[in-house]
Amino acid sequence: MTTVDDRPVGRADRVSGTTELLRVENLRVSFGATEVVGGISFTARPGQCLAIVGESGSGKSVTARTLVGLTGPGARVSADRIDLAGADLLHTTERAWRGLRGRQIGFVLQDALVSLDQLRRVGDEVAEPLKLHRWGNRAARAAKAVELLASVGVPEPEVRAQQRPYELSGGLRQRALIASAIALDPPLLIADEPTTALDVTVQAQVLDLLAASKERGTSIILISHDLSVVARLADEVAVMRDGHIVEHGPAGQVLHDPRHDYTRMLLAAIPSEHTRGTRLSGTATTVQRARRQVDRGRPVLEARHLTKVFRGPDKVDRTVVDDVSFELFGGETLGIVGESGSGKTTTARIALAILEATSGEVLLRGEPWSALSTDRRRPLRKQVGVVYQDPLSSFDPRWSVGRIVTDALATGRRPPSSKTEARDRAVRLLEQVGLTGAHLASSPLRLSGGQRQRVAIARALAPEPSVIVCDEPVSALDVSIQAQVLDLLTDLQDELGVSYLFISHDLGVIHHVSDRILVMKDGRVVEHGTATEVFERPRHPYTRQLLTAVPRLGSA
Amino acid sequence: MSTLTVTRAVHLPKVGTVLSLLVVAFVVAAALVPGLLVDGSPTAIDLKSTLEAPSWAHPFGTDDAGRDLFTRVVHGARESLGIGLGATALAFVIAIGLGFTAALAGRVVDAAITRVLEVAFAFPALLLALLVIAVRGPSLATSIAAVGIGSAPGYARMIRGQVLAVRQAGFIEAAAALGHGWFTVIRRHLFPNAMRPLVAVATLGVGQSIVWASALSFLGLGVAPPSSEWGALLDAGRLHITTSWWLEILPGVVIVLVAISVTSLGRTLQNRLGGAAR
Amino acid sequence: MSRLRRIAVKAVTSVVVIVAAASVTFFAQLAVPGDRANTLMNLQTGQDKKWSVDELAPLNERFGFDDPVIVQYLDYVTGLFHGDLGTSYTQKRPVTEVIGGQLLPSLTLTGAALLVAWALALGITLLTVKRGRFLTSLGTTWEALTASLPHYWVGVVLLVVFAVQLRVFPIIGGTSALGTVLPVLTLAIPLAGFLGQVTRDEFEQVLQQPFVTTARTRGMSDLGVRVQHVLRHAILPAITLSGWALGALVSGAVIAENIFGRPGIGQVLVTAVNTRDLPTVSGIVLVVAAIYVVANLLVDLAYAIVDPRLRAA
Amino acid sequence: SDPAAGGGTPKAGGTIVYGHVQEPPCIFGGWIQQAYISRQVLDGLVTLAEDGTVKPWLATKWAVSPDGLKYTFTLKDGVKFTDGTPVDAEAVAWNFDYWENKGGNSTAKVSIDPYYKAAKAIDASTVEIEFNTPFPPFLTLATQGYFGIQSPTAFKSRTEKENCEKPIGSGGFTVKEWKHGEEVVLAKNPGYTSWPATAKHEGPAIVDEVRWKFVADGVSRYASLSTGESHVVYEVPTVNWKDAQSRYQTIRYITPGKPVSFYINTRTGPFTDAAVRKAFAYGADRKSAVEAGFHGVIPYEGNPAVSQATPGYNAEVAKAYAYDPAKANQLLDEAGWTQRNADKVRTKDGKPLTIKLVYGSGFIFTQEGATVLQVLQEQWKQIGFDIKLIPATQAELWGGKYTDPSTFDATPSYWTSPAPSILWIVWRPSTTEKPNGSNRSFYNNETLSAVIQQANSEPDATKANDLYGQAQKIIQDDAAGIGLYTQNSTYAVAQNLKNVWLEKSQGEPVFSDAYFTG
Ligand SMILES: Nc1ncnc2c1ncn2[C@@H]1O[C@H](COP(=O)(O)OP(=O)(O)OP(=O)(O)O)[C@@H](O)[C@H]1O
Ligand SMILES: Nc1ncnc2c1ncn2[C@@H]1O[C@H](COP(=O)(O)OP(=O)(O)OP(=O)(O)O)[C@@H](O)[C@H]1O
Ligand SMILES: [Mg+2]
Ligand SMILES: [Mg+2]
Repeated sequence: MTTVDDRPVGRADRVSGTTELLRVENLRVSFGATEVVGGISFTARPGQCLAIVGESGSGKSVTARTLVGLTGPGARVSADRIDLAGADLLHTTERAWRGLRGRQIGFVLQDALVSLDQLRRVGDEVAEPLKLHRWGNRAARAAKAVELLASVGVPEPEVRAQQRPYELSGGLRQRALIASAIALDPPLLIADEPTTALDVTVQAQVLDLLAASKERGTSIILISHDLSVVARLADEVAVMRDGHIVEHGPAGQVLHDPRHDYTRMLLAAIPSEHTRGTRLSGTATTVQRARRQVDRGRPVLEARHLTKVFRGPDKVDRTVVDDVSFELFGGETLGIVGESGSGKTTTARIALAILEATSGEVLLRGEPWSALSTDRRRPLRKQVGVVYQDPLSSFDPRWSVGRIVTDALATGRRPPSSKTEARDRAVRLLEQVGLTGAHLASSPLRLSGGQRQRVAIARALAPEPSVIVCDEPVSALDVSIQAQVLDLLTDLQDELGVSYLFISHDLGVIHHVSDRILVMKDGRVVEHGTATEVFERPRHPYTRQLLTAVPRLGSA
Repeated sequence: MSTLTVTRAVHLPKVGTVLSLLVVAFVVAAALVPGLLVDGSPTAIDLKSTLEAPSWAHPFGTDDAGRDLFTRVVHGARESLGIGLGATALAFVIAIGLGFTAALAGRVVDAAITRVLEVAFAFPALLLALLVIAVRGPSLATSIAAVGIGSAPGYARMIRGQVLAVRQAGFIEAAAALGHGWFTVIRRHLFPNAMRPLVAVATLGVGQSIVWASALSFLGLGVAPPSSEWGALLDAGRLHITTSWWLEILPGVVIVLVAISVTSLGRTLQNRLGGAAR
Repeated sequence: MSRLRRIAVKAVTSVVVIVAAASVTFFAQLAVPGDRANTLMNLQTGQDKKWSVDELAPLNERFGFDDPVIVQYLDYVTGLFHGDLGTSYTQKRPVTEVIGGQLLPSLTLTGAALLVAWALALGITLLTVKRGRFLTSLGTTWEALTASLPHYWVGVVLLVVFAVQLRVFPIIGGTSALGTVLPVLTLAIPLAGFLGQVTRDEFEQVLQQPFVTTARTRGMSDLGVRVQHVLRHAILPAITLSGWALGALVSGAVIAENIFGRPGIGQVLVTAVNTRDLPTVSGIVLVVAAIYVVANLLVDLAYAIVDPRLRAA
Repeated sequence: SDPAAGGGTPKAGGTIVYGHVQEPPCIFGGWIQQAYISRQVLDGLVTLAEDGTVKPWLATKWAVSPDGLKYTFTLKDGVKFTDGTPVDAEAVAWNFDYWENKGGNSTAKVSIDPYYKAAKAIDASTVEIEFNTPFPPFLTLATQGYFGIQSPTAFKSRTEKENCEKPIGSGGFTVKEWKHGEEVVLAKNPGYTSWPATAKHEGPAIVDEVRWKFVADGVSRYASLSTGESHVVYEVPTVNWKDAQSRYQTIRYITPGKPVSFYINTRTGPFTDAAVRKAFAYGADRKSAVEAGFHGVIPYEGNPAVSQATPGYNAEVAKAYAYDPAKANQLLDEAGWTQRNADKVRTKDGKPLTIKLVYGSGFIFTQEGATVLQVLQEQWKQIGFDIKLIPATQAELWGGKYTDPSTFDATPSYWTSPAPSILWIVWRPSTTEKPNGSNRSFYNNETLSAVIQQANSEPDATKANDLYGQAQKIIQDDAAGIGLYTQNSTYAVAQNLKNVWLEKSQGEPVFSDAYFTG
């Protein structure tokens, strides 16, 4: 049995870039018969950041968890070598692991928003590693927790320490989680998708925080599916795919001069200002498409001074949408961008006439739409389709793909007259979105994320609408799948001339797809203009702030 | 979305599920065609062989009228199971009515029904049973009514919660956005999805109803003799426990076995279907 | 201010619930066929015949059975608001007194049963959730088994084994501490199985929560995780159920009281329904409803202590 | 007499724990459950000896006027109620007035009802009870617990509740405390002077206390004896009787009065035909059924009118209708119930021979009794009766659900009484002017009525019993009732407790002579 020295490695040892803190050789992890990590090797050095990137399911989190001995029940782990500061981690007892976790290795879990115990005070959560490793007395730990919260940039740390996680915003929670991970100043910090759930501005702050930690000599392993996030922090990047590292090298080289096709594909799939009017998926080469026609006549959908006030459980009124107006023309894409909670979804639901506005109205082709009675509106619904962020929850879990699509066909402009016709048209729709008739019988539960979103799009198209409201249609998808779906949407627009009201918090995506853009903040439209105007000559300070916060590959 | 969580760990070992299935199959067979399992009459008396301990001839022994207890247990399955199913069905009919109305008919109605349910909860179930029996007299139908009405409020509250949850689901909004009428949405999406997790709850309810009904019999308020409804057997066996143990213990074991089997099947089902409704 | 208002609203609705429960009982009993005076007369004589109008006249006169129903009801409700639950037809005592004497034993029994059930359920959950195949199936099997046990059967078996055969506990111990053990177990064992199942479900789910993994990544031991993090979350559904369980225990108590010859309102209830002692039945329902309401307030309180999220809402 | 008549070395003091079954709503009243306890607290005027003769108690002697209409009782000197009020003629007269005219005890009232006229104090120690018609059974009836004498002072000065919970008498015990739902604690009356002539010792009770516990569950009740938690238990489950006989002192008391027998509805339904009633009587082996159900402990009673413990019992009558299925079938065939339906039930004009048999479940009929009914049901089925057993709850039965002739065809019940005059209570014709709700066979037979009335007023006991015998024969011959078994009380007494005895008229246990042995 190897004994592991559980004193943190001294500051002096942390000479940036030279010594190895962690060495992993030929790590393999399998669950039952399936191997999810297939022999990977990497090293981590003090004061350096190793980024592991890759698509969902590529084995990033499993790798990370293995490094703290928490791979999961039923996992089989083997490696030629896993050393941490010279100590062998491969043959470590559970007891010894406990000494290492939190002290030698700080770990920031992927699901930041639910990684703190909701029932305990934030301060206690932050101080827990201190307590577990017998650091100081109660009072000292409490003081230290406040200090840690302050150090990760949490405002009013004394107050926050007394609050519970649900009383904190996502960004604050993420920071508290990081504070807890670095409480004992471990030499190695593993951060698994630390920014995924955050708004861009908050994301930037968290990345800065990690960068500061790196400056102090901590070795960071950063895990992300988002290459642009990684670009900001990483010294070295390892690209994972199906449990293998397909490319590994200095950040600048991997991000700007990728060797492997897969890495290239990933990079090409990132939507941004450069990708406007190009395809993101398929081939690595960019193909210029024919520009579609925008009909600037009468707007297809027009919102006039929409305001929505919600009364909260505390009986306080909140104006969630505040005097929002817009026009959407035929064949056009209007992007709405803004932080979480800025009122985007609410606006979309009002536009769909699913939610009644407190004041203001929505016109469809110049005719009343939101003002109609439910019964009068029902026949017009076929003109407005919708694609949601979470396709799965928008499908009745008991229904097959075929039923979902034929049901939508039946509500459309040309309801199918027979079963065979319905079937044929459903198959055609599926083919249009890149699926096949074979998917008719499947349950959406068994489809991949991208396939599900395609079904959702097929359903939206079935009634042959002139407008489709897309509420974060790609936010839940991997970058490569996101690319396919965005391409599909633009292709369909070119082909059918539908208009999109496209909502996203991702500026890259918005920039990529939109003709015109609305920027929302706190329910208000703060900026409004063509994509070029908004991105290149932002007038409102908030827009500028957003734009600077966006992680870019170029910054690496 | 709770209705969409699909996978949950299955608790009972597989063996348990298989055994449960066997027990349930046996009982269902007993209820449908008791003649298949035993050939005598459950009421055939034989005053020459009273109170005989279990033996090959009488696997569960005989009672003080010389009736074969095993035959009686097998023949009692129909009524016991009937009570379990009947009471659960009745409870669900009432509960669906109340639950859906409360969840869908607006704030005022919801508040009213919620209050009614609260009163119903505050009402001891036993008293309800006693009152029903006082009104109708003890019988099979009364037992079903008493147990059914007694368990309805619990289900009603669950259904209400379930409907409210499913109502929030994306697919409900999606269906409305497609232009379907409210009634269609209820019929095609809301109802089936709200009720789906309750299939398991209903299964659990059957087991509990059997136990409950037998408690009524135990208080002497059950089905009229010479029925061999299991609770009635227990009631009859009670005085014998120190002298002829089998008369009390064996029917009890049968009730427990059936209840545990139905319950564990219900839980397995619940785990399969996902999302327990509370 | 709004907090005060909320408490006031809660108090008013509670009173409404309680009075409504008693009123429903009042009318339900009037709906029971058969004549109250006739029942009383038979009760006084131990007969089961039909008495003549003349013979029943004094009783009808005395208890006002001939008055219009609405007058009887208003009399009753007016009494309620003066703290007067009426006088038992049969026992000739105020209902408050009839119930008062029996309330404590019943509360002791149900309260203790609830506590014991909790202790059993928590102990077994902590020891057996996800502790390897053997322990886990032992735990689940035990819970499934006990949750399916009929109260009365448990009672009879406990009585025969522990009181009659082993003589560890008294058979007719009444309200003595030792005599309370078996009745409490009779009620607690099935309830423990039930609470255990609920807690186990939740426990398993919580064990898979990211914050549990987070705690482990800080170096916390398995037991530490279970006790300091998971348990608190896992008991929430069981807390919610406890309010309901207390109501159910009242019904179960009748059976335990019956078997162990223990005083309690359950016994009084059965007798009162049988003898059509309307004020007593309504009174008991009123008291049980009040207990239920109070229990649920306590449950809310306990829930808020364990889960501060509710306090915020 | 000798205080140690029961044997062993007596020990003074101690507490007897007695396990009873049902808890009455009040201690004094007209239900037998009340008589059981009030017997401990209240003394009667007279008591019944083993041989059936009436013996002195509070009354030292009495005389009957030649016309049989006046009874003059001379009271024992110096007896005081436990509240200090003297037990004098005024008090006794007040009690009679209370029972008969103030609704004080409906059972006492119904026993002597049409005959009683008035009671009055002649002087302090002489009381006179006057009757409308001669009624010799009066003395015997007055030995029942319902005729316990209470202190009028206490009664008038206290609340209804106090009178209900703690009646004041001159008996061997006083009610110390009633823990409702659990027990009544009886304390020895140290100043007791008025023991009956039948007492086994003279003087106050030997034990200090009797804890009269209510233990509804038979298993618990009987088992509590074996653990020493109780010393006497009532209603030993018949399955345990043999065991009890081998381990304890046992007492079995056959209750006089109407045994547990079926009232047969002679007004509507199939039983309006006497032949069908007789077929019903022949059609089941009632004797074997009773033996099976009660495990041989409780005797079969073939006489539907009075039990074998009742004076004037006609043993010949009891032998009628011995099990004879052939005879039963023949009777039914003759009566026109010749067809059988798919369930082998006899039919006549297409109507099945269905009998609604209503019985009080749980309180009149225990599980053991229910077994008897099920055995009978099975046997009746063999000869083509379709018997519907209808268990009735106490609430239903007492509420009068099954009083209308349309609601039942047969219903079993009993009525304890030390005198055959019970026949009058039960079989008195029911007329619109004078309805008799107790005549649940709806059997109005003028001859029977005349014979019973004659018997009730016949001063010569032999002649009276002869007439009562005739009445029993009429009932039996017409199958207006069908006998089943005797109502019994069984007791088991711990070996170290002696001299627990049952008074004769109703089988109430007497604890004032009992003592523990060392
Ligand atoms: N405990 C487990 N049991 C079985 N399979 C598992 C387990 N944990 C992970 N896997 C599987 O291992 C593979 C890799 O999972 P992992 O969580 O490492 O992916 P990831 O790269 O972190 O993806 P994401 O970006 O979605 O977080 C997946 O196919 C996953 O289903
Ligand atoms: N039904 C509702 N009742 C009360 N408040 C609501 C309701 N729906 C939304 N809100 C509130 O309105 C605000 C705006 O919500 P909305 O969903 O429109 O934001 P969003 O911009 O779509 O955010 P995200 O990017 O997180 O989806 C939020 O603060 C939300 O809590
Ligand atoms: Mg991951
Ligand atoms: Mg949104």
